Amino acid sequence: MLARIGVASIDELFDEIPAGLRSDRPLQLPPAMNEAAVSRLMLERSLGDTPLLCFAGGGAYEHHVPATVWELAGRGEFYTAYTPYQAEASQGTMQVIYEYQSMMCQLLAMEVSNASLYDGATALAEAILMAVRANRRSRSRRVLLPRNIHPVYRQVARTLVTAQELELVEVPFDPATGLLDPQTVAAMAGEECAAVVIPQPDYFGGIEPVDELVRAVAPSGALVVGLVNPLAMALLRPPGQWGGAEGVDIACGEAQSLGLPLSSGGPYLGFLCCRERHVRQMPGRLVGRTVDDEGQPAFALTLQAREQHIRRSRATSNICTNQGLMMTAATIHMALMGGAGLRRAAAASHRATVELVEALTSLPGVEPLFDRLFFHETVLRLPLPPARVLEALEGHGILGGIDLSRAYPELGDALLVCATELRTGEDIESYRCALGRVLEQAA
Amino acid sequence: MLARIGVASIDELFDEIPAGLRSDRPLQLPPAMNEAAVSRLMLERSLGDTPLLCFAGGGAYEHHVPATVWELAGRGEFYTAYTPYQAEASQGTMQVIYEYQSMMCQLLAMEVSNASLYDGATALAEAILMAVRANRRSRSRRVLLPRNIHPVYRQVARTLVTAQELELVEVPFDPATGLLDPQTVAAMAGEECAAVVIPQPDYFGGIEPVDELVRAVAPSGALVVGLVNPLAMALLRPPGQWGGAEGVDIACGEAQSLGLPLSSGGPYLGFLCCRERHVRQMPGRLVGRTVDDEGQPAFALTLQAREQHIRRSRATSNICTNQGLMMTAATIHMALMGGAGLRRAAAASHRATVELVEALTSLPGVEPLFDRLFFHETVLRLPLPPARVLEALEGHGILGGIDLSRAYPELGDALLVCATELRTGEDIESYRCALGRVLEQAA
Amino acid sequence: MLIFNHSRPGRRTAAHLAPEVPIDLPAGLLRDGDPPLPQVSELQVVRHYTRLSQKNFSIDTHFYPLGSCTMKYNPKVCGQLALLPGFQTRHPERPARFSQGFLACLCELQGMLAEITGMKEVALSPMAGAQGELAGMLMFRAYHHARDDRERREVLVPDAAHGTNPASAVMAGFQVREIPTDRHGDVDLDALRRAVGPHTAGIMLTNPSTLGVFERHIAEINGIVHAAGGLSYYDGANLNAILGRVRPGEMGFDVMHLNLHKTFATPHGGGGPGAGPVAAGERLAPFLPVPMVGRGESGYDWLVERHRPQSIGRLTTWAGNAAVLLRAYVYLRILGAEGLGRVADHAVLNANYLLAALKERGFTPAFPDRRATHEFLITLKPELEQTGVNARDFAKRLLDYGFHAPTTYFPLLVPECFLIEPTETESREELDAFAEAMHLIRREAQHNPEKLHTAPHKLPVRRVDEVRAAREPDLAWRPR
Amino acid sequence: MLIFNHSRPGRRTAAHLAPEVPIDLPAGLLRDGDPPLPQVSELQVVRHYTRLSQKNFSIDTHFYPLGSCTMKYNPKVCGQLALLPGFQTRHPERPARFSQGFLACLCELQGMLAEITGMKEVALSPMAGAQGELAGMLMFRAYHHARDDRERREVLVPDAAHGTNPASAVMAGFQVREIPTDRHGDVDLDALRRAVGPHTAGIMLTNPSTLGVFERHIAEINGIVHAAGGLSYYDGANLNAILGRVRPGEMGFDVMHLNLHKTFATPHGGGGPGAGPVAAGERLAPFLPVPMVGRGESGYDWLVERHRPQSIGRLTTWAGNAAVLLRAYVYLRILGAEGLGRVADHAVLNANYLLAALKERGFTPAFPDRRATHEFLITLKPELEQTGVNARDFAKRLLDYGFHAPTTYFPLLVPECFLIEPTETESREELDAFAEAMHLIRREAQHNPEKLHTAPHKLPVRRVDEVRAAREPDLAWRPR
Ligand SMILES: Cc1ncc(COP(=O)(O)O)c(C=O)c1O
Ligand SMILES: Cc1ncc(COP(=O)(O)O)c(C=O)c1O
Repeated sequence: MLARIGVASIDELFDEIPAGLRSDRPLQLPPAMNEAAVSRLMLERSLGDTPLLCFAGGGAYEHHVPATVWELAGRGEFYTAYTPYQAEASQGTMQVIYEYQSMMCQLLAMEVSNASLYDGATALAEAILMAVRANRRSRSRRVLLPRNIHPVYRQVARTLVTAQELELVEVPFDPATGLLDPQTVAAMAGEECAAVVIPQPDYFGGIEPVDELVRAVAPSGALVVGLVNPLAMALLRPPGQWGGAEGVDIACGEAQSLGLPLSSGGPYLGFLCCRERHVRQMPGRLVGRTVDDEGQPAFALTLQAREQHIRRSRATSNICTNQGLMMTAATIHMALMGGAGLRRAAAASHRATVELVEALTSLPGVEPLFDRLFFHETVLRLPLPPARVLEALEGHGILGGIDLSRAYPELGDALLVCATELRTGEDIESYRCALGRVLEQAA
Repeated sequence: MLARIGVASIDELFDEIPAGLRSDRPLQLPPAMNEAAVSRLMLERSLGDTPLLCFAGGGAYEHHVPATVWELAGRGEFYTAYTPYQAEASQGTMQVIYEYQSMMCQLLAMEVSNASLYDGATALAEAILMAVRANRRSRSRRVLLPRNIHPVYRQVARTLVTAQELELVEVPFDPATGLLDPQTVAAMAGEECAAVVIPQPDYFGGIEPVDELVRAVAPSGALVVGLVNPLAMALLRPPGQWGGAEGVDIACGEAQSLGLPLSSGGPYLGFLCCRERHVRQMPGRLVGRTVDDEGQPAFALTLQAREQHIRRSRATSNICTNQGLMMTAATIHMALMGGAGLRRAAAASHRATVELVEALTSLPGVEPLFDRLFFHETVLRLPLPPARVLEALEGHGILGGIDLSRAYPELGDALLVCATELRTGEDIESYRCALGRVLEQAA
Repeated sequence: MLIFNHSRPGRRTAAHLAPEVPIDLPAGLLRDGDPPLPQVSELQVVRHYTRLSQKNFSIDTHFYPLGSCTMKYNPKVCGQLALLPGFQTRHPERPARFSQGFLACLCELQGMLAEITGMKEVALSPMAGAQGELAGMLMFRAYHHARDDRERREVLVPDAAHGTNPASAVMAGFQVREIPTDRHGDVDLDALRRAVGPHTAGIMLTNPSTLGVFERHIAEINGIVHAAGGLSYYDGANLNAILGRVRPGEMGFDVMHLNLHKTFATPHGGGGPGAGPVAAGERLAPFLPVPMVGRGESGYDWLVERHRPQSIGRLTTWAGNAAVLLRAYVYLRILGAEGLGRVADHAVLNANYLLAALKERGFTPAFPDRRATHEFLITLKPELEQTGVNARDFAKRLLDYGFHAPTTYFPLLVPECFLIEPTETESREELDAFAEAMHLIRREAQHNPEKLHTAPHKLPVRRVDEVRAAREPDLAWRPR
Repeated sequence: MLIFNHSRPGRRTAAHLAPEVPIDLPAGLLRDGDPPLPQVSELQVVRHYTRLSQKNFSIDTHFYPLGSCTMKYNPKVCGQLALLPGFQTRHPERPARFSQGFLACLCELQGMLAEITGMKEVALSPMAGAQGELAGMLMFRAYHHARDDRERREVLVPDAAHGTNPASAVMAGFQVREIPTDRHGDVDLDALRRAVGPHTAGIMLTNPSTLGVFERHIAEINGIVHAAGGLSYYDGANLNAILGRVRPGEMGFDVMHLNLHKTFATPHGGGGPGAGPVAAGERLAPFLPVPMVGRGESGYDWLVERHRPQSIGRLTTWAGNAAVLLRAYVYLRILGAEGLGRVADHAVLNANYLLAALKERGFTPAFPDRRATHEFLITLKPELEQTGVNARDFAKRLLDYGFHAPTTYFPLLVPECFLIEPTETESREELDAFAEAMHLIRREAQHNPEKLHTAPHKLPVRRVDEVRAAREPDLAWRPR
């Protein structure tokens, strides 16, 4: 091959690199291992940490994922293809995206969905940026962001939007219920404001009065961004129907609960839906149904003038690579589960959490922190600092939830607990026993 | 659908079943579980038993299987297809079979390979039946079967061939070496005999003097059946070359070591190769290369007149369903590893076993039972009954080998140990330490 | 292009190589150089076999109504759980007390299959249906020999039987005597009566028979054979049709096999593997092959020769195709009794529906007065006579329409036949589409028969020359 | 046919349903009925998506020389190990002391990437290249603000840059100023000198540039920008070309990102996911995003805001695309330093070889006097002028020949261009076949241009009407 190129050595192919730039020492990396050795290493690393029975949620949920989902999503033709820029050679991926867009619209009762964003936190940030662009009329750069949204989502939103000189204003929650108060929201939205974010459920698992909240925002002219758990929307009223037929302007969130494993936090799947009238402010990819030269149905990337590869510095976002494979898995998951399957998983998760709360609050000193309905997680007050309790529970093989005392010092010794449809009565009983023992030993 | 058929109920579709035959009670089975619940059950069952570091062989070996093997063999198009009876719709499977046949011929230096048999034991039985058919000239129904072949293989052969009134005559091994003695074999073959089975390596891991053995059989006119570990044949001289260019008539065995997981003993992969002149006595499927109507290369099942679906009671065997998927995996495995990869895995396994023997025989009372070369397993004499030692080793997380005292009482406290290329120096050291402790405690 | 054609000397993937080690063996024992296998990159392997896979029809891609084969969809979860690392890495010589989870599954599977078949005991080890049959025939033999009845050398097999039946009987040392089928598709009872005698070891009966109908004279058949001192074997490969409706043990059969790779969630793998457990009633249970699994005080354990002294012995090195058995176990736990009943109901419903749809379109059932079971036979003799287009041409043309062909020219009794088994997992829309394709092909046969004689036209290859394959066998690539 | 078209009311797979439970929530909160998702069987899902997958070109099936995308083959083992159950079932809130195996991988990966880039520290969390860029731009901003230098509002971006560069700079609140390329494909230094000033926050440089050449003035560029008080960012998406040859940190860059989904074993997934770790030198390291991983006395632990007070903060909810990071870790352990060097050597060898093969066949390099790096540009302007067949037609016709098209019409500076990146994992035979196909297509262009204007002809669809897609957007199926 060198002869055909007309060089004597591979080194010669690098002759345009100025001498002064070349690295003067070889890379210092661990020596190469063969596949067998690295397999053993990784197996040991993955098994080194004892398994824990999971009662933690907080944005990442252990649901059942049918075996079929990843057997199909894991096909080489899906996961070793590129972004479908070459339409004719990518009809498989494109149709999957179109079906994903369609299913998300059905699930959330929205009109348009993009083909994915990185994760829930960045989807929220993009939704906020989009809302401000879409509400140019209001000329405001203020956005209301409730305090009962995932604390890291709020941090990510801040990191991503403040450079563009948006102002994020925190909306307090009612300390008795953990919920947003429509009157407070109405008042805050009343002062010049481009958009309001409304979660469902909120970070504490609470079911928000979304109808009242949407109606409270309406007079201000601010756009409404719904931040939702899409699985919950199989049971609860979807954002497209909040506050009347009109619903929210934008819906966004994290779709990990639609067929993605916990996987230490990623890759997950950010989603973003909107009303048709806002589509030109949508970030990310869109696939449209069209025809080919012979009039047969075909799919194509479309409205690309919003995107960085066409619009460069005037694009709606810098996103390019997204979460395509996760979107594929979620599409297959939704198709397999159907509406009934998702609804039942949601309902069973709710039910398990009701039972969990009953079981745990039967212990002395453990009580619900908020008085309101919840979806599949909620906050308990403990008689001890949650960090201590969680550490002791881990000794019993239980991941007992999420300590809220750092993110929400005002809540005291608060623990966020979650049970999905996978938590059986026995699991809940194990948790109750372990917690009982932990509290006794501490007493 | 019922209306179109013209019945009122599904029950009516069963109306031809005479009333007296119908079952009068519903099936008593455990209640249906959903996928999530059965997944949890199976995970618990699969994890319930502590993992053991494996030094057992005896016909099933823990080798590394590249991740690619099963990612490809596990594609739905391979594993949900039927036997390729409909040629045009099965070219994928057929070409894989043709490539498998070719690779087995290359590896074993044989001329023809079938498309698989159930496992090593039944492959041996089929090879014996085939040899007797192929050696009709000899008119003998006596076959020499060495005692240093896997004891269960011998049992299976007995179960399968004695009904057809073949006589299996046991050939003793030399107690000092565990090997066959060419002179003994020559003498036994000399008395009227249709075929002789020669193992390489033998059940004890010993490397047999195959050239001498083949030459010893030659004068008798008996056919030679080589029973081999195909991975060993990447290092040792293959059966097609034993005793000169001519080699054996039939080669058979178990190909689990070509990319198949241990999987509790199955499904594995029986293989059978032969000389061209014996092909019409071959049991099992064969694929041939041919052309289609346009003269393009194509593949087809061929010489089917040997098989039960054509020949019925006069078929060479009753085999129908075989081990197609395992054959696919083995083909991919051989392609990935190449000759060099297989040879190196074989060589490293040999090396590891040499080190294992050195390490273990450094302990007092542990010594090699046989004086001869071995491939990747061998027999040690222990100072205690192997059953006791093995049980104690399991407490240290080690599967220490196979107790030979039941199958070969004449060997005393004999243990068959094996190390593949996956056993590291540390693994071997763990075994040595554990065995040291076990022996001390017993002393 | 063969994988060998991609080979270039020295090409290899380092990650697949164990370290090079010194070899202390004498050169005379070693082979000359590496075996001449392909030398290709991992990418070449992936691309080659991925593309090959795409040339196949399969359940995951096509409707596959191959009669007698039960090409149904098997839930993916069954395979996934059978391959859990704890099962997959288990060495077969691992002792029972460290294998309780695995043995529990096998033991419960034995019990569930006994319940389903109405038999007393089940042995799981046979690795396919044919091996199950062989086990059954060896059990016939062992039973008669145990009673010192050595003259029973003949096994009766209906002429419609699957080829494995006579072949298995012969492997077990019997002679085979064919029993004809009457014109309704049932066994000819008079012929059977004439055939039995003191030489009769027993009968092998497939039900539903390969003609796609339920054998209506089972009680009489078993009566005749038993009265003659023979035993009766039930070929249970077609169990899909009778689950929860009849139990062979209750119908008087002595022993049977099941094909787990048809009824119980193992896809066919392009040829296998399968599993063919044998189930036996009171009389024959002691002769079942070992190993089996039992449950004692210290947990589950293997039952071997010393526990079952009358056993015919071993057919497999270990417990048979273990992963296939685990699949079946998962499948049964998912379905439960009700789900299993639905399998049979829908298998039979789909077959009868498709038969009705084809009849409406003028196709000719082989047994017009019979119900379909899980499958049915049509004959294309009228089409052949009218257009010159035969069953083979129809079959090849169906491929162009995106359907795998039904089983053709089997059983041999019916000319130009299609044995069609839609299975319970196909949708009504798929059945309608198939019937419609048959109709369109017949139209083509009338107007353009040539197109059918040369079909298929849209597959990776045109019609394959099988005659040449047999006349000039090219069975392996060889380096030039 | 959409999956929705297979839907029939009430069709479902029981095994996927959680038990029906009573719901204690007020009806007003609940949605009316189940969401209208498809109601299909598992088989229908399997067949539908299996068939869809077969409509894709992919690395596993086709040569995919898409410039700027590094469509190389990634060892299957990387994915398999990243998905080991212990990793896959780990909840992200699981505490560090129970996650030592996972954190060890991340910590070592940080170290290896720092070594490869010649940077001081690495943060792994950005979820794609664009997010890495954004992190880098936010770090520019944080650095200048930390020095109370608030007037630096401008980021310089060469005109050949990938679209994400200007878009990321804008998202970080900067204005973008384009710097032209000179006719040899290097940055125009005079223009750069004119552009810098007290308003300059820094420059974003892609190297090798998207023109497929190594930027020869890196030392001067960094000198000019740094002298003006600006910072320099290295877009490391094309790292495949320089591994082991140069290190951006040693070349004077302050911060950079890497695309793990190009260079480090994550296939592109039909659009993602990826990972875009950021690596920073001395000056900018304190500003890296959190979380990072550190190793202390009690083992590995997360480094968060309180450990890294100057951090720009969080870009991700947890540690980013963890499974992608594990893939990269496995890949690096398999390759080691030598293997990584081979990656770059063969990527560059293959590109130069293919360029030579195309030149021999008369195709026109965009920069004839330059070496190819891991990719190169040709222009089909002569072919367009001679035959009326444009780059798009060539691209579509390549699909018929079984090759994915190179990147077309990018970068915008070169007319009718193909950006061709063969990658290190393709064989010489594949490169020869591609060059030959290009040659044959040019011949077709001369004799039958119409065939090319209407290509592709052998794909699941003919040429797709993208104009209509944009003019009449149909973005979601709706029930009628
Ligand atoms: C009726 C019948 N009996 C027996 C068999 C033989 O089973 P196997 O192929 O598993 O050996 C089959 C299937 O092939 C069959 O359809
Ligand atoms: C040169 C260059 N920079 C940046 C990017 C953006 O990376 P990503 O798509 O991961 O956001 C890409 C690739 O798409 C690229 O090629």
